[in-house]
Amino acid sequence: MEKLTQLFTASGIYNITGGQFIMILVGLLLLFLAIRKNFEPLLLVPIGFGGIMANIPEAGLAYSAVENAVHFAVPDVLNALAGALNIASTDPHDIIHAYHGASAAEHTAAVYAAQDSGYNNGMLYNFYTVAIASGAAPLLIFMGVGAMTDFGPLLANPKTLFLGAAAQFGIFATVLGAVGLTAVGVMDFNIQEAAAIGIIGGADGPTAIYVTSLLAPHLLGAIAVAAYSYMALVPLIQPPIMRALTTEAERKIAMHQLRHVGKIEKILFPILLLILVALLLPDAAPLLGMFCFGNLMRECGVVDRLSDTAQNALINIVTIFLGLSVGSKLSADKFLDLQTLGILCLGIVAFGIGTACGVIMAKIMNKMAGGNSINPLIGSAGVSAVPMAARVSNKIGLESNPQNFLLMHAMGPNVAGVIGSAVAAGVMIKFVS
Amino acid sequence: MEKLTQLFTASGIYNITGGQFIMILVGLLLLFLAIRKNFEPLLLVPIGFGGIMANIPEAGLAYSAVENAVHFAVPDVLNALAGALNIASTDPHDIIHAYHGASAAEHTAAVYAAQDSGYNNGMLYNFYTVAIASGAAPLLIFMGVGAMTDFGPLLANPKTLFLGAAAQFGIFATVLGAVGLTAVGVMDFNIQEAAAIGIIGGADGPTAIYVTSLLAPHLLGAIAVAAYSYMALVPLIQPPIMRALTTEAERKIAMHQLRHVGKIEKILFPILLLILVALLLPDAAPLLGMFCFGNLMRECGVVDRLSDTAQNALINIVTIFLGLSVGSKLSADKFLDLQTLGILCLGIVAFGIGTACGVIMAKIMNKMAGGNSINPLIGSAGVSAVPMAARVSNKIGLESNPQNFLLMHAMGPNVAGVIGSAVAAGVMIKFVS
Amino acid sequence: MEKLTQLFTASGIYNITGGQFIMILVGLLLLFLAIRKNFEPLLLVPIGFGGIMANIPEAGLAYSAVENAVHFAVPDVLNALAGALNIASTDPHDIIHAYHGASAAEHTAAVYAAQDSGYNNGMLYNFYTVAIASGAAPLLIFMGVGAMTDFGPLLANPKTLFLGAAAQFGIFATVLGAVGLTAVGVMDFNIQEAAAIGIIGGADGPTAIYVTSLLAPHLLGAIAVAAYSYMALVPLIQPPIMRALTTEAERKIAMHQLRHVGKIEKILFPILLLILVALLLPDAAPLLGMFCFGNLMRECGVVDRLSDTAQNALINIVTIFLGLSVGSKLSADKFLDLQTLGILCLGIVAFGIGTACGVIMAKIMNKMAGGNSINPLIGSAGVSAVPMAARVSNKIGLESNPQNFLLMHAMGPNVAGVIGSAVAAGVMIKFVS
Amino acid sequence: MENLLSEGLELMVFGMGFVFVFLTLLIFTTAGMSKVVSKYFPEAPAKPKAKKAAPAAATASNDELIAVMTAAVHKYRS
Amino acid sequence: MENLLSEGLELMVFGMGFVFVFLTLLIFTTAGMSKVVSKYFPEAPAKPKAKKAAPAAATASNDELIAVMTAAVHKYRS
Amino acid sequence: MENLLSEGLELMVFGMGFVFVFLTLLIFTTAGMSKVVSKYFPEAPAKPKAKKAAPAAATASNDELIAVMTAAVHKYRS
Ligand code: NA
Ligand code: NA
Ligand code: NA
Repeated sequence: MEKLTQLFTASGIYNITGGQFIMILVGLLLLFLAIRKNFEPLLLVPIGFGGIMANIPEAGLAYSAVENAVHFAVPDVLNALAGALNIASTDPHDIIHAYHGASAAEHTAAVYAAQDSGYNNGMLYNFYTVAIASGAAPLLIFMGVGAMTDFGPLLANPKTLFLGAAAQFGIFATVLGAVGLTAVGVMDFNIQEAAAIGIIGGADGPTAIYVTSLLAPHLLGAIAVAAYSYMALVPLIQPPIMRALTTEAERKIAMHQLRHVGKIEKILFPILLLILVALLLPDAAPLLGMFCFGNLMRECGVVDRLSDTAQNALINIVTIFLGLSVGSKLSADKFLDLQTLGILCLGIVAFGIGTACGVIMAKIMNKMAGGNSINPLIGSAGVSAVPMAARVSNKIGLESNPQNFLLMHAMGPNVAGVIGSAVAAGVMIKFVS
Repeated sequence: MEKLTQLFTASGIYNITGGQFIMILVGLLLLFLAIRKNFEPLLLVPIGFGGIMANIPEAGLAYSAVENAVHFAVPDVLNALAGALNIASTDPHDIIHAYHGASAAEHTAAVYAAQDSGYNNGMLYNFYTVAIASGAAPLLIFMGVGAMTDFGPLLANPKTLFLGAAAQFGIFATVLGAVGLTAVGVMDFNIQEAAAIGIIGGADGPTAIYVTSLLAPHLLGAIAVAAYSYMALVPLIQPPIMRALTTEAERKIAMHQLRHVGKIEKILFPILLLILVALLLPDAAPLLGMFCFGNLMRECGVVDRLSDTAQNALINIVTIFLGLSVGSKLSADKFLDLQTLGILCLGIVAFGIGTACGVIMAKIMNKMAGGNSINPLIGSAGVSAVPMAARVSNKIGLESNPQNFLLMHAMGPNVAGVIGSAVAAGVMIKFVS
Repeated sequence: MEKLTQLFTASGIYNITGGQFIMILVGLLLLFLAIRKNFEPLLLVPIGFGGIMANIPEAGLAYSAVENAVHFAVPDVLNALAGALNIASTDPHDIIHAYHGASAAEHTAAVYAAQDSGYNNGMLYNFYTVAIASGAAPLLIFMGVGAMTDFGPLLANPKTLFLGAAAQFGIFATVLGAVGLTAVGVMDFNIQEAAAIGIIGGADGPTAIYVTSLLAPHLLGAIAVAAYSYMALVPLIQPPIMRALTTEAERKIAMHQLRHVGKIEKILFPILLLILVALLLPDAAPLLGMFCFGNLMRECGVVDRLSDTAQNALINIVTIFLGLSVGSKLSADKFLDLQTLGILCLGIVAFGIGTACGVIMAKIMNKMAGGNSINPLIGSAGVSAVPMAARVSNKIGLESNPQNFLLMHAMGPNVAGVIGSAVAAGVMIKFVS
Repeated sequence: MENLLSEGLELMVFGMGFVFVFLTLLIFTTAGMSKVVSKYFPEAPAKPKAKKAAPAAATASNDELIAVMTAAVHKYRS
Repeated sequence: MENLLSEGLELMVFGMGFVFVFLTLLIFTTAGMSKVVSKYFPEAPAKPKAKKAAPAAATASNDELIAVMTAAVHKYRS
Repeated sequence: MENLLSEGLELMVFGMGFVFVFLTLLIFTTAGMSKVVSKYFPEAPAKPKAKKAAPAAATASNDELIAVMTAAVHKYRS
């Protein structure tokens, strides 16, 4: 009989909190959006599923050994933890607070105390440590993305890099928005958090995760979910902005066919980009270095088996772990917060501003080039969100002129946007970390 | 000349113990069974080979740095280890004993002392730490198995879940057997060890390894070898039991063709199962969570590249490391023991009882359904051992009625058995860990 | 304005050292050789790229947290590090020196001090730790190579193992050369370094990396680059030596077709080799064990999916990380050294001596066999460098006798060379580590 | 010893009990789900065959497909 | 608060400035590189097509190839 | 220095010696194993040819396939 009670008091039904219930629904919503609405399913299926697992009551899959030890609040264990962390209070909240601010030695002591009492890291916490806290997973994804990227359209028309630059304004405007909301007292973000939120506007998943894991890891769940959701919503978010900022005549502009780009140029480009990064912004070196490495493997033509692996087995394996790890940050106590709401609002603003700036820059470039050679619709592709944003440019262009294929022209700013937001990420890591 | 002596006294011939010699023969036997007799070769080839490597004299591949340091028994090193572990004795046995019972801080101190003296973890020990001690490998295999599993037959006839439940009786009866043997003084198992032995009856390799690594890691070698060997022996173990418990008339029963199961049902099933686990048995969440995740990736249809990787590259890589890691537990001092003999005996009893209970439950269900709609032969498939057990049901069915194809009908209880033993595993982890 | 200065003083242009500049050029040279000249591109592309990344000023990608902390030389941090390492001086050089000689506990204390001050391991440093310092990457590559190796030609003519033995003389002669140069005062190598340099003559990349990571990790960059470069240069290095040591008549010798080798022999060979290693040289067990394991997976025919993964996804993933990790050892302060020049010179001497000894041994064997049955050209293949060296034997053979196909005959000594250098590696690890 | 035996017995009773309760609940929820799905989201019956062809075609983009096919034809013709 | 706002503003100015400077430099170096390459290392124009066919055939094993092609035929026939 | 040189020399003598001893033993065990295998477990010689026949049959059906595919490619290209 005692065992029956034990089983029941340890069950999810008995222990589930309102927050966990809501977060399980959020996880189900993400799965629905991914599976039925095709919202970036490669990431949102693992994130949504990981989010549900993170909120299974009492399982503690998303918690460290110390957090799990504190959760069960056995007095002896709390005493041991308080001793390890050099605090007098044995209140669970105080211990968690001290744990998060602990020195490396105190942190280790607390982990030892928890392990000696029989508590272990949850599975998702381990995945997070290996995949994201180490920085490895977003960098490996970036390597794979590099191996999948064709810089041909960009090399054929390097001026489109300006569009990739302009669209990053969304990032910095959002940072300003976040600190502004804090200044007027609506929200409470510090500069690191503001910078991490801004990067949503970069429309680039791995960059957002990498920057957030460095600057504001506690916001990772909300920022990653916002970044991937809005990337999936690009076909809904961008068109009204694009139509509002362009005239029918501009949308009709047909662009010249791009010149053929040779193999040698494609091989030299990632090396050139790496050297420029090395000389100007070392803080962007991990992100852009791995991106260039992937691209060089693709283009050099002598390591095809490595390039294939980077584009397939390796990126798939890393994506599974990355998604589950991000999901681990959807535990109720970390996600259900006014900040999350603020992040979701600011994120979509960032996307909008980025899109608008890209289009406006394209209009300016078109004016300067005589007014009839650059279709401003390709500007919106500068936010990245490869290749969705380029397809949107193409689609809106076709609506105005059924003979006008903008896809390849929009791929230039599209990949430029990836470089642009990685550079912006480097600047932010440099200044606010 | 001195170097020659040094070379000889460090050679395997000079140092091999009787136990190592026997274990190398055991490793060769496992390779023979795997390669010639096709006994679960994917696991038994790496396990057998790892077992041989673990018993290479003086190489210490399966030992930790501390164990290797103790093995060479240099007095200064023993002193340092005794100091690190806070014991007075410098007897190697005492040090190893203290090491296994050490607190996390003492453990680290001992590792530091060993490293400072130039000793390192063996290769297989490192593989074990990363693959099994972390819990990762069995969970990833379970994810891959989930991605390979078609729940269609189960969904078409959910009642067969009862068969998967009944067959788990083998697990618990074996636990009782193990404690019974201990009570009468034949063996000496504690409740954790008994539970780990029982799980052999689950006929599910990754579940057995996961539970054993949590409850009784020192028995891992014997339990994993028993689990995979008996799974391979299913075509020999099950038929006599099945024939003994059924009448010719029962074996002739033809079953109706299963209804078609839609995509939506297949997508919802893993989600439903996860939520039920979350609400009722959080301790089964890692195992069944990863299983459901793999299955959702398979069925949702939008992440085929992740599902392919989970079923191929990832599960293959993990299998290699899992097998070698299990092999590391076949070192003579850990395997050659009366307990191993007890485990092998109890394991086959567990299989037999599970099979019998599955068949009996199927007979009861058939009686309750009118006596002519459920062929009791599909009950034996409830032990899992996917898909071997289902094939055995089909084969015995064909013997009695050449027109009767039971394979798809047996797949339902077969995959139900996987769920059933994972649930049983959760209960055991909850109660005895 | 202050931020602008900050950005500039942190940029690569402002901080680049002459050494870093040269090393970036070296990295570009390696990329050029790999991509245009096809020098072992699978390794030299990642090594070259990793080398460039390792030399990005201020990024510290190849440095540990402690090295990064010392680099920025903040007085408080230096104080903390000196305290952790129990030294009085806070001079950066002294701290780094103490760090490299620290006990495990001091090492951890220094890492904690660096982390508490906000410094982290560079990305490439982490890759190095996981891939090479753990020993895993070269062993996994060796497993993959084993899975790609066909021992058929060797089994058809086991005598060719003598050629694989003779060619290892290059290794030991080079060790002698290195200590000789030290004795006369030209260079300064200790016995560990000399042994690691000698292994270049083994013409086997993973063996060289494995041995060097154990005996002289600070030389890893130079040794790996030398090993892979010279392996790529085999078609230039070997022919003149082969021609000088053989007569036209000898080069014309046609060899009998090799007998067919059965499946059972191929399965038993890796097991036999493993047992011989176990009995005679446990120190070669990790290398040859993994090699035999890969080969057994290939030949046994029942684990093809594991063998495929070992030959493709897994070896490719490991190669990427291995290459980048080796590249991390190309940082200017570790590579630009008189020692590197010495290593490059000794390495090519090692190749030459190995080739010569192989050919001479083949001549002797031919004489003893009657003078007309063994073409001495196959002796040079004994250095390994699979399959390049065998192709060179074939090519030179065809020049003298257009009907004479030596390729399969040279594959025997070629794979024998792999075994031979692994055995030599084991002896060196035994005696000098 | 007594204690160990009773522990084992208890584990058996509660373990098997729980396994049956859990799987029974799973039967009911699964059956319920299937009923709801077949009622509110019935599947078009003809699709499956058409579907099988589609994914293979969908994964390879058209351009790639043409390249592969052309290559194949070349290979087997030559 | 003041301070936070000015930090944000500063980040915006320097961030966007740097992004533009960096990408402008990239435009110039890329354009320069392309010019040098097309002048000193012009490409033979006919090659690429022939090359593309070969690797595609080699990488796809026959079985896969047949599967893909059959699917393609189905798709384009229906 | 003396010492280092003699260490190197010793390493050479024992190293080469051991390599030769090891590989000589390997030659004998391998040769012995091959003899035992060919005596007690001789391989059926006819098999490999039968295996090779299968793909030939497959290629035959391939021809038909190619005809269909070529048509498809033509259709899609035009
Ligand atoms: Na972007
Ligand atoms: Na089972
Ligand atoms: Na060699």
